Amino acid sequence: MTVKIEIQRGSAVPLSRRHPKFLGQGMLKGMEVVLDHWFKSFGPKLENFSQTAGIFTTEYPEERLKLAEAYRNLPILLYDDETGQELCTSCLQCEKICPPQVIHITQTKDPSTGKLVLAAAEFIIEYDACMGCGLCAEVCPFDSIKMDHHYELSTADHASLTMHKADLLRPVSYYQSLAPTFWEQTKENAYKKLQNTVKRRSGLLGIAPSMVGKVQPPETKPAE
Amino acid sequence: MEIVVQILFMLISALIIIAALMVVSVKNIIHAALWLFTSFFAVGALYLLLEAEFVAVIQVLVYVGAVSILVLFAIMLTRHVTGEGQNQLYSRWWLGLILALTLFGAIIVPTVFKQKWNIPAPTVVTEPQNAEPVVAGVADIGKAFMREYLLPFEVASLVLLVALIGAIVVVFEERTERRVILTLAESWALRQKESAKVDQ
Amino acid sequence: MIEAVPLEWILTVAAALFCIGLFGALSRRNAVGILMGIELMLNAINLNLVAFWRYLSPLSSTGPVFSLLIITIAAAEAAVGLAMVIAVYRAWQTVNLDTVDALKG
Amino acid sequence: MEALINYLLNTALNLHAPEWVILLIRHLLVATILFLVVPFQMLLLTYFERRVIARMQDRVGPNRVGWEGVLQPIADAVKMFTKEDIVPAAADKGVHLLATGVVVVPTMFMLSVLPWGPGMTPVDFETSLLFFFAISSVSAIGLVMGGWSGNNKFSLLGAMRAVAQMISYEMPAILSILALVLMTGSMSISKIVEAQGGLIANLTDLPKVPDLGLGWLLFTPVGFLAFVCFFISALAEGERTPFDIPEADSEIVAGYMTEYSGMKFGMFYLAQYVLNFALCAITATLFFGGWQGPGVSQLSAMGANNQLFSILAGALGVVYLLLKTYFFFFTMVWIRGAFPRLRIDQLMGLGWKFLLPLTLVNIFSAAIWAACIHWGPEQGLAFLSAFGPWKRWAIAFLSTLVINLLAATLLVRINSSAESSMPKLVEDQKFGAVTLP
Repeated sequence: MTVKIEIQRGSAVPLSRRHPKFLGQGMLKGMEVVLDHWFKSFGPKLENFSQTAGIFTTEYPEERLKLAEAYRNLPILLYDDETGQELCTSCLQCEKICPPQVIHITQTKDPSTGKLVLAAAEFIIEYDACMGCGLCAEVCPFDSIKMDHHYELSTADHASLTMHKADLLRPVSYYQSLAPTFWEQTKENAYKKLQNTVKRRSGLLGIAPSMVGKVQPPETKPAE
Repeated sequence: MEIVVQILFMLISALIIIAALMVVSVKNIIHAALWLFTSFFAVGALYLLLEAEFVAVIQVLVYVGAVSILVLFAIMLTRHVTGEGQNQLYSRWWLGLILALTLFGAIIVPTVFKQKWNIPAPTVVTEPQNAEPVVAGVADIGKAFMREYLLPFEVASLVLLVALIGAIVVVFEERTERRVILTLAESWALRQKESAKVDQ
Repeated sequence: MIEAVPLEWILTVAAALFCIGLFGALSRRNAVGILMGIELMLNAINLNLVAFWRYLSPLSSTGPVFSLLIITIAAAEAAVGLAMVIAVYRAWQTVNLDTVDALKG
Repeated sequence: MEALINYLLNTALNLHAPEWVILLIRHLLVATILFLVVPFQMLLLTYFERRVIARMQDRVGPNRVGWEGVLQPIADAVKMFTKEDIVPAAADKGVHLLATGVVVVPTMFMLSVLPWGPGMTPVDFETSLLFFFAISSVSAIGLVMGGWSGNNKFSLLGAMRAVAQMISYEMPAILSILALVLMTGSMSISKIVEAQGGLIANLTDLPKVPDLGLGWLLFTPVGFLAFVCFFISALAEGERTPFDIPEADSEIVAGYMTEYSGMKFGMFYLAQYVLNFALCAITATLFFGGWQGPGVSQLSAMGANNQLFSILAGALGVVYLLLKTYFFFFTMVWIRGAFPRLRIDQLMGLGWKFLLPLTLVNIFSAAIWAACIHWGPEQGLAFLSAFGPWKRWAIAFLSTLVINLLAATLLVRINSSAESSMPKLVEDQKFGAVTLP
């Protein structure tokens, strides 16, 4: 007779152990369970957690678990695939909110006019001190900073963990492949804002360095 | 072959004597105990050389396996008495030394130098397979215990029983209360029981 | 093969072992040390018995039987003796027998 | 083998070596082979145990070094060798070093009296069974030495636990073996193995059964009870779970091994695995016929004419022995996977209150067995010789079965009623949990 006892985290099910018919019956039963697991471990691998037998080990370098969409590791910057325009406008919100203060942004000035342009000239994140809290991605009004799923960052070269803008930039399609539903929700808003931003950029300013030469620079806006 | 056996004998007896000397002379009592087992083990090896297999095995089983462990336990249960740094001998230890040396002389001189041991000629090693065994084996010892030495055997078993009970009685320490450590399930059940009593 | 070794040699070793044990039993202060000396003496006697048996009457099993009985007694003695040592330690907090002299007149 | 060495030295090389040189070379050769077997077995056993226990816990186990991880133990050994050897400053250095040797050497001696195949016992003498257990108890001193010399409370506690456990479980182990000695009338391991030819009943009891090498002592009531008692004791002596109290790593770090590092730690590890191997092998040898198995005796009978067949018989015997040994090691791992660790009072209670009386009763029924099978008018039991061997065997089987069953039931009753003076756990109808009366 089993009775469920409700406790705080889930429920405990105490099993009724009837009186053993002979000495050592319970021990034999326990050994049987263990042997059963041993036999089943040669069978198919355990796929979901409702199964109770079968090997559940993920042999890491060859096999990887599928990461959840909301998984976040360290921040990256996005740019548009087609036009190569960065989403970042160097509004400095992320730099201000960053708890360990590892984000350093230099704003772009138009070389001809000397005015500020809505684009980052340099965008540095010190990955070695970043704690992956995701506040920068939360606060970014232009959906420019997103959290990456890439986690194999170990290196013997400490300096290489200071990521510059060129290291941080990823195309939007990359983020879309990581988190399609999230991107679906913000896509419209992000592109609208990007279009507004692009209007206030000129020439090659704000175009991801890897895309320079591959895309046409937007038409220079009419002089006012 | 003879010289090999002689060298072997020399080595084993040197080990016995040196180990025994260390037993009575080292300051650390645990080291003394360890030397004692070395001596026991070497005596066992000498028994093997004397073709007393069963006695040798029993020597290892009882002395090395049991008595030695008992001695070590006794030393470790009496803490702070490993005795390094303090004198391990009585102030009049030289009396004991003189007595021991005199006894050694008194034993050795008449037995080894005066007595002519009437030892039969060595038995020939190359014997036919089905010949009588040269020495008494385990089966003979067992038969002896069950026939002519039955009374000593029984008395020895009685002595062992008395020693067992005596040792327990001497060391037994009466505790004022016996503590039972309960498992989680047991204590939970106990608490349930007690609260039920209170409710009534 | 033991015929290569004369009986006197073994007797000498046994006598030396006995005397060393006697010295230990007489002059050690530590009760455990005294017990160890006694064990050495018992071993020496066993050695003598086995040696005599091997040289003089190897076909009878008297020698091993006697030495086995002695081993039994030695084990019993060790058990009781060490129990007493522990009892003494409990009462006196020492095992040096020259301080345990309550029965001295 | 002696003939071969004799031929090589005296005939081929013409050295006129005396007999003892040949004997010495022969023993040295055998010893070398045994010493090579030991580390190899240990490496194999560690790998085997880790893989099996991993599978039982739904893991994979080490599978990275080499094919399926077979080179893992070698990698571990390299790690052991290259580690720094740290000796505590307050340690007794000499004893600390010697302890490793005192622990390892006796376990190696244990392998020297095992019959590996028909006529393949390295050292065969009358009391080899007793020697096996006598020498195994020597390593207890090494444990105390190691535990005491480290000057560490954990190691001393571990050593005390280990020795108390070893001493108290040596009694049921040796007593359960004595029953077999009574049945077979020999204290030599090789003789006990040889007595186990046959089918269900062995050849000494029933000379007419076909010899398939399956007359294991396990198939008698006495042998079965002795096997159960002995295997439990073997688990305790080898410090295997559920009796791994001496090195309970969740309580006292690593027990007597706490103050050891590098290769010295490795030596303790080696000793433990070799001891386990030896215990498994002796279980297989005494109760499961050792090298006996279908075909071995036939092959060695053919070996009288052709040397090749006796070599084949030896190889087959070694294979049978190793298979049985590894089966028992698997059982040890299996038990480790299934049961939690005992408390020390439970351990002592099991040993002294249950196993010891049971083995004593078993010796009694072994005496009855021996009387039924072997005795006759000489011992004043003339009426027994009137029965045929089958009838005598049946009488022996039934009477010992009844005695052993009665003894076991009675002891279980006594032990469970002795528990009732302690707070007893009774099943609760409502919760199915336990309550105290």
